[in-house]
Amino acid sequence: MKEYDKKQAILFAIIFALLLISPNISAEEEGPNVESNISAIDTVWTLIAAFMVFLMQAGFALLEAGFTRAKNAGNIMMKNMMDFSIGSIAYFIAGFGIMFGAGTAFFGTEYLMMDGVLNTTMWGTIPTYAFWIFQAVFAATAATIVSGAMAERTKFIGYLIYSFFISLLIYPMVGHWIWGGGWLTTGEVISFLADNPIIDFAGSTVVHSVGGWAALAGAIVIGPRIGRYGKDRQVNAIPGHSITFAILGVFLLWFGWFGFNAGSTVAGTNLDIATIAVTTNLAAAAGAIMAMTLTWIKFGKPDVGMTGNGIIAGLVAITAPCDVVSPVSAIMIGAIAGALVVYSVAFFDRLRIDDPVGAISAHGVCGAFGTLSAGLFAEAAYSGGVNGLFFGGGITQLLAQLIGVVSVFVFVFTAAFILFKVIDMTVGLRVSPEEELEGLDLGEHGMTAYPDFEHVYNPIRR
Amino acid sequence: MKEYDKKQAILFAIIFALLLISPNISAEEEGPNVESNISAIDTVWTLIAAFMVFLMQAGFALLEAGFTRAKNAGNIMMKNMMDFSIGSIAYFIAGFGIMFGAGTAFFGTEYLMMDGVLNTTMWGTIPTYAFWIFQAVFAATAATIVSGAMAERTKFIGYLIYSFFISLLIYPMVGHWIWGGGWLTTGEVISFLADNPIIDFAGSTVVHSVGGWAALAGAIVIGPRIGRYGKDRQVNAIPGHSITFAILGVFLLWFGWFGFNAGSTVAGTNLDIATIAVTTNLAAAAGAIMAMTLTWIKFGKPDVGMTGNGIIAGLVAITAPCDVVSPVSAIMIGAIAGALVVYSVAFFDRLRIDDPVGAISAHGVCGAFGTLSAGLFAEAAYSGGVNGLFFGGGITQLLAQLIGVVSVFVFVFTAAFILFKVIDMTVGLRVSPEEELEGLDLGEHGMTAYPDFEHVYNPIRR
Amino acid sequence: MKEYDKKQAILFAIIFALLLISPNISAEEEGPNVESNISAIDTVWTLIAAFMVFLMQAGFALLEAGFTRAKNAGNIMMKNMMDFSIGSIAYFIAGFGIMFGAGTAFFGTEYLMMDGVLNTTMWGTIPTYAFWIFQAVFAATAATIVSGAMAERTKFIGYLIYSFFISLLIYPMVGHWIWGGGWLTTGEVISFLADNPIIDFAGSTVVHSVGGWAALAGAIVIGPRIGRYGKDRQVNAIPGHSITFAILGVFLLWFGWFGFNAGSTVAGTNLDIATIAVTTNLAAAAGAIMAMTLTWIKFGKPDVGMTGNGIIAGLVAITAPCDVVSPVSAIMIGAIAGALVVYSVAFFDRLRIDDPVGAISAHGVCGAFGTLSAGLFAEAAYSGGVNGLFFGGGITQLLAQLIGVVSVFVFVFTAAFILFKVIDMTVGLRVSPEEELEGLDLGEHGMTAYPDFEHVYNPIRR
Amino acid sequence: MKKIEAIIRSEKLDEIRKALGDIGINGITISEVKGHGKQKGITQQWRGTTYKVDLPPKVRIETVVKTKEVDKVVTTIVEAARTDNIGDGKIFVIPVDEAIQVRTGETGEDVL
Amino acid sequence: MKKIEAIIRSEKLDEIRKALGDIGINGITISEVKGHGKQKGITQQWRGTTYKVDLPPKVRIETVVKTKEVDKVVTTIVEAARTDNIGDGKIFVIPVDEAIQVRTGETGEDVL
Amino acid sequence: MKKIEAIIRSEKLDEIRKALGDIGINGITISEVKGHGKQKGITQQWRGTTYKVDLPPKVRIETVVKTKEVDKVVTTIVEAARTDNIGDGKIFVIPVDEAIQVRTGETGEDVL
Ligand SMILES: Nc1ncnc2c1ncn2[C@@H]1O[C@H](COP(=O)(O)OP(=O)(O)O)[C@@H](O)[C@H]1O
Ligand SMILES: Nc1ncnc2c1ncn2[C@@H]1O[C@H](COP(=O)(O)OP(=O)(O)O)[C@@H](O)[C@H]1O
Ligand SMILES: Nc1ncnc2c1ncn2[C@@H]1O[C@H](COP(=O)(O)OP(=O)(O)O)[C@@H](O)[C@H]1O
Repeated sequence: MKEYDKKQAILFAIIFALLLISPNISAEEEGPNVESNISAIDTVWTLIAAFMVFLMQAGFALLEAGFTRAKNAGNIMMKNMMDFSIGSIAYFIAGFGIMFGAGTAFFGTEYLMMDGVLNTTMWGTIPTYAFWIFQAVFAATAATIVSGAMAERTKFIGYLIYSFFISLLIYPMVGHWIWGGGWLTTGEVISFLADNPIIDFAGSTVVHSVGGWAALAGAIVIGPRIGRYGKDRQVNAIPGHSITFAILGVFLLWFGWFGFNAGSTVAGTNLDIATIAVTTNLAAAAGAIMAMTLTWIKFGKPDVGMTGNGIIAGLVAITAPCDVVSPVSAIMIGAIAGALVVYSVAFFDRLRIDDPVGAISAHGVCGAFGTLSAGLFAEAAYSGGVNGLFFGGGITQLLAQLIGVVSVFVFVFTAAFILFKVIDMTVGLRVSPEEELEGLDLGEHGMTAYPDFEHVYNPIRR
Repeated sequence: MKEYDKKQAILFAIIFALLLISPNISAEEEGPNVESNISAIDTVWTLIAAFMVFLMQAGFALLEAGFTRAKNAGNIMMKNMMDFSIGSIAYFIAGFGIMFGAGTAFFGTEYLMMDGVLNTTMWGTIPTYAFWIFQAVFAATAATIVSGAMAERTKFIGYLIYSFFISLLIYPMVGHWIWGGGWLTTGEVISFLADNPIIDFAGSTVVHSVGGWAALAGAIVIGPRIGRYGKDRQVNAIPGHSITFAILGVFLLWFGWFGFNAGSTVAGTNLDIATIAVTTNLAAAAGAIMAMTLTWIKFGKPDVGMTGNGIIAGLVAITAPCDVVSPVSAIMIGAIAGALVVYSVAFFDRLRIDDPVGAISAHGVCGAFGTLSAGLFAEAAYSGGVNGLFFGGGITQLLAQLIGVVSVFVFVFTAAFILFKVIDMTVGLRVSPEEELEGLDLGEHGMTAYPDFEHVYNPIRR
Repeated sequence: MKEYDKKQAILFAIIFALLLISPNISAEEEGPNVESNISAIDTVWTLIAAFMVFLMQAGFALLEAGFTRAKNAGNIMMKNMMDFSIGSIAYFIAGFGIMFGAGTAFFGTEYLMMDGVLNTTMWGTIPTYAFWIFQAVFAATAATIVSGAMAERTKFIGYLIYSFFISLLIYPMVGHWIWGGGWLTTGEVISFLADNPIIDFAGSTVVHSVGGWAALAGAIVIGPRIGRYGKDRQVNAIPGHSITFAILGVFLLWFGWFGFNAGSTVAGTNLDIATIAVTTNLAAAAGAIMAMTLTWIKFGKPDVGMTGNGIIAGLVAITAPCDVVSPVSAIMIGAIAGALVVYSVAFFDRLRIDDPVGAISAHGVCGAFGTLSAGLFAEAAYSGGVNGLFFGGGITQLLAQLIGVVSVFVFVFTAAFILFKVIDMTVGLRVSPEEELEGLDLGEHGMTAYPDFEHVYNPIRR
Repeated sequence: MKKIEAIIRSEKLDEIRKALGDIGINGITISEVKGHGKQKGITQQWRGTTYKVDLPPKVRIETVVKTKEVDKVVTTIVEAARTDNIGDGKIFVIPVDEAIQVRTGETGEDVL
Repeated sequence: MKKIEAIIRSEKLDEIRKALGDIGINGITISEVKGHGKQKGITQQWRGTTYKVDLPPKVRIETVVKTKEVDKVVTTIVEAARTDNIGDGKIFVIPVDEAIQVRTGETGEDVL
Repeated sequence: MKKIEAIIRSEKLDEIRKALGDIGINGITISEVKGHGKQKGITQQWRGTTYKVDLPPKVRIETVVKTKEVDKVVTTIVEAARTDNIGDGKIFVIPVDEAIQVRTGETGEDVL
């Protein structure tokens, strides 16, 4: 080996070493390396999580169908297919751009039709398209929540129009505020928020409260189902047609939620995903136990449907703080949510706001509570800095959370209210009383869901 | 440090650098490294995708059961368990070898009982067994498609025999032609194909058309269900017994399809998986919207079951071109498929070919269209070279696609036709009219699916 | 370039090279590297597998609900939600610590409330929390098995208490013996086992037999359902209310089982996961074929429900040996299990032990057989050393397996028997005959599962 | 004693039961039936094929009453069940020879 | 007026309805029943246990007709329902005192 | 001929059928009904709201028998159906003019 060779060799080794040490330079041209594997791991993780979140659509469909009457089951399955389909297209056209595009503090203005994103990445590691599909299934989740609260009386065409606009505009705007670099995480509007950006890891507010408050507006505008409320605070039960479908829906939702929360790292190389899976699971379990216990005490027997709602409540609540709280706190948060949903369902019935599946309570109320709970239970060891009120952090973070909760409520409720009113005044929001009595399957789709079975005429239950 | 040491060090660094740069040498002996991680990522991805595709079996089972009458539900669930079970064994014995083994241009002749594949890999990175399970669930998909088209009248024993042979022979042969290095991607038979191999990324033709055309042969040989067609082109509706099960099936299929298409990279390190997930999703959504709209226009009300078919149609069509077209093209392809399925279902009814779930239309027709669409919509930016007719590539690729579509149709239809005829002439393909009227659950399995419910005698609907 | 520089460069290259070659040193401080990617891959794999196993809860719920009468469906869904919820909390409090904590040969004594495990790892690569969630879903599987065997007559409060204790104590103790470094894999009690530790890769014994033997104790203590057995060995059929739900449950279980077995590597970088997926799948398929064939011969028609049981049997049996046997052996094991379950179900009915879903046979008996089968079919090429009886290894390993099977049976049966007796004598284990006749949905939860459908009074079938 | 069989719209069941309760009729038996008199069928669709369901579901109320109560009961049902549209239903009066109460074995009009 | 109750095979329902329509009988009520006369049960199996369902499902057609039409209606049903096998069913003729049309309140044979 | 309509507890069906078989009654028709006499409803709950299902499900057994057998049949049913609790059910005896066996076209008491 000549000196010349030696020098070359040394040079080579140096370059190579540098290459590996500052890996960002290398990725594209160099073929496989540690960095490209990180990309792959993060992409695989994000995609699988997205697929799991997609399956929540089936969960929502079954929960809603199971909790309502057989005569509307076909309409409910149809709504759940279509809100996802229409939402996907709307989110592709402009929703994603409004949410994640650069723009103003209130909405983004990039990515129309996802133009030019091929071969670009987001957050450094995953392809923009991987991020899109993950966000698209989130958008569809927000949209589908409303379906349940307005079930058994909403005109199908009206529901389609609503679906389009929540996925195109309302959800993306809120998303922009919190996840897209908008005003709730910067100081542009309220400077306090610059130092204390709202924490909403996987979307208790961005997704669930948005869905929940839109559901509230919808349920108010459309009014209760025929026979739901009698005189003098009389609430009549309208039992659902299949508890088996409903609880299968709960299981599918719980399954998908692991993708929803842990997937929100959009990085499998972020090992927080393990802690998030644990907090998510424990909050759901605690929500179930609490809802079961409370219904047992209140009504004398443990209620199956409400226990299912307790699980959803726990999951919704832990969604915001899932990566900033300890597992023990997650149990607390889940349990409180499980209690909240029981009382909240009764509360809205008191107000004669008819929500057949409890969506307003589970997603709106528990979503708000979950967001606040990040300000209460956050612990530096988990959050990487922020402490909540109960862990010596004072009320600073809680305040930020509260600002987020309130502003999202005001915006979404107002926007959805206007949207539903406009739909009502144009194509119409509610089917005729005759159609409602005979079932939307017949009226909207000319079909019956279970033609081989003898049906019972179910009188309103008092 | 002496000169000697220095030399050694340099040598060492060089070797090491070389080792990393030409990574194929290293994998086995060296312990974990970038390459072994690539293997792991690809294997994890391929396996999870395979598991998701497995779940499509449940989707197919529910779709078929939901779209048919309660009196046959047990038989349908049984067929779906057994075609997967028998198919798995048949594909293990020889199917895989016929498909992927070296051999002739028409079939492979290796891998009998998967002998000797332990610790071998395929495509450089994943264990052969990982590839096998991924391919086995694909084979089972092709097999199970036929079940729906022949539902409510096929003798169980005949169905089992069919299952065995499609998984052992028919499907693997077509697979060999397109994915196993057979004549449709080499120039052995038609030299033109050597330069323009057929594009069928995830199997619109290999899987879905094979299933669809076998279904066509089966439906023709077995004839329509009693009462399905009246005089003078009269088509009588035979509504399915549970739209809820059927649409749950659609959701499970959609979920599994992400694994089907994106998983077909058999490599999580191939970041095209993100684009594929997006094109897959958008095509399904567009299929739903188009089928819904068309039924709304044609029949006055949006049809739930047909919208579900529209989703399947979109998914089937995008399967071939999912990695060579843009998301916008995917929307087009899905929409066209959604329209096709509506007209195709009506068309086959005109021909008095009775297909209770629309499998021939959704898988056969839309599979053919999807394969052709790769020749229409391919874009170099996505496909890495090939452009379709609409993107300036002329008709070259379209021609290749057409050759593939036609030859697979001719082979599968003929082979399946013979198979069903032989079954018919030996063990019998169709149950007796009495058994058909009273239901296959009773006749074939001595059971009823829902003994706790009062059933309605459903007269044929006109 | 001066000599000095050269020397530095060489030094640098050496250090760097060493760094990569002995990777254990680097992980924490260095930022992303091969090792951290291994952690990520293993964590992603373990978590996704855990989520899939979670979905088995839905599978168990549907299998049980489908195999029993409509009047108990709500209660069954409720039990399945609650055993997972309560089990999660119990396993969090102390179950995991008893199972995996250091301690005695019989139980561990660490990890109370999972205190202090944040940022720790297990097996070197995955976060302790990732391991916890994977183990928690396993614990819940053992717990839920019992539900089916005691269905349609167990008091809800009694079931909750049982759930808590099996997840807190009984299951974790057995787990400790085999997976937690307890006496069945060390020589502390029987020195023979030090050299021949019992093989139970994914838990045929740890999970399934534990569930199955507890189910046996429960079914004995609680007694058969009213009308199940007549005089003179008369066994009356009590058909389930929905074969569609039941077989959907089977599909979900099969899907989840891929996570159960392959996930048990808790490492995606262990490419054995591919072989495990294959053995798992083939055993299930063989179980189905065998159970179908046998029922066809025995009863004249192939039985749908029992074929579903055959799949479960095959899956349970392959769980222990899934990574030590060849695919061909897996087919054998699955087939034997599929036969076993058919005869075992008949056997327990002969003993008048009433098990509505066949859980004792599928999980207890086939779990024991599966554990033994590792001692029969193990092959060094797969197991990395051990050969079973049929592959020239003699009876050594079989003996170890037998010791495991017997000791777990004795312990679990006794402990569960005592637990159920105590529950029976305190809060009561069985509902009143009136409640049983009218259905537990009404008695325990004040509801009916399908209020929109006309129900048939199903007399006991002879 | 007479058995009054009324075949009515499902939606009217609650109202009729209330009306019967108000005039002191407690014993009733209800079953789901299908049928048609002069009412036309409903058109439905299934995956692209339309068809008529010409046996719309109805509810049948049966109540055995004392002979002297028949008119009152019939009038009450007619009033409660009427919507003046086709499909309102029919009422049939059928003679009953005897009624027996299982619990006590008693017979006669008093057990009703 | 008479009520004709025919308990028949489900598969024969369409045919009978058509036959009744042809002789001008429109008002019918249909319900699902189970029962047995001299017909034997069907043997079924469930996860390894066989059992007899000795109450095969049947359809009951009820039609109230003018007394003078009874024979014609019975003959029509018998012809349409007959397969000459065990399980063909039975027909019962039951006296009806009165029929009332809810929509109009009209009574008598003309409302049928 | 008389038709005996017994509305009984579902759980008692097996016993009654056996008892009827023992005294030689084979032809029966069974249907699912709901109803109430003096029995109170069952309280249920659904996601936090309680309600009364005041139409508990019952089974109706109908058997047309020779007039001279009526008493025996009624007594048999009463004995088998009785639990001495509210909700045991009622039996009605209704005149039947004619019975026809579809398979043979035969009429009269002998076809029962
Ligand atoms: N002659 C009859 N015999 C038996 N049932 C009848 C008769 N006429 C009517 N019904 C029953 O009464 C129901 C309502 O009848 P009706 O109000 O006359 O219908 P429409 O308004 O179409 O004439 C029908 O669905 C049928 O079940
Ligand atoms: N005496 C009877 N009383 C009431 N219902 C009867 C009587 N005899 C027969 N049935 C009803 O008629 C149906 C058919 O009876 P039938 O044709 O006599 O049966 P089989 O052919 O077995 O004798 C039975 O399922 C039953 O519902
Ligand atoms: N007068 C009646 N007319 C018609 N059906 C009746 C009458 N009385 C009772 N029934 C039927 O008999 C069933 C049982 O009645 P019964 O035993 O009297 O109930 P209870 O014990 O509450 O009085 C009721 O559910 C109802 O279907």
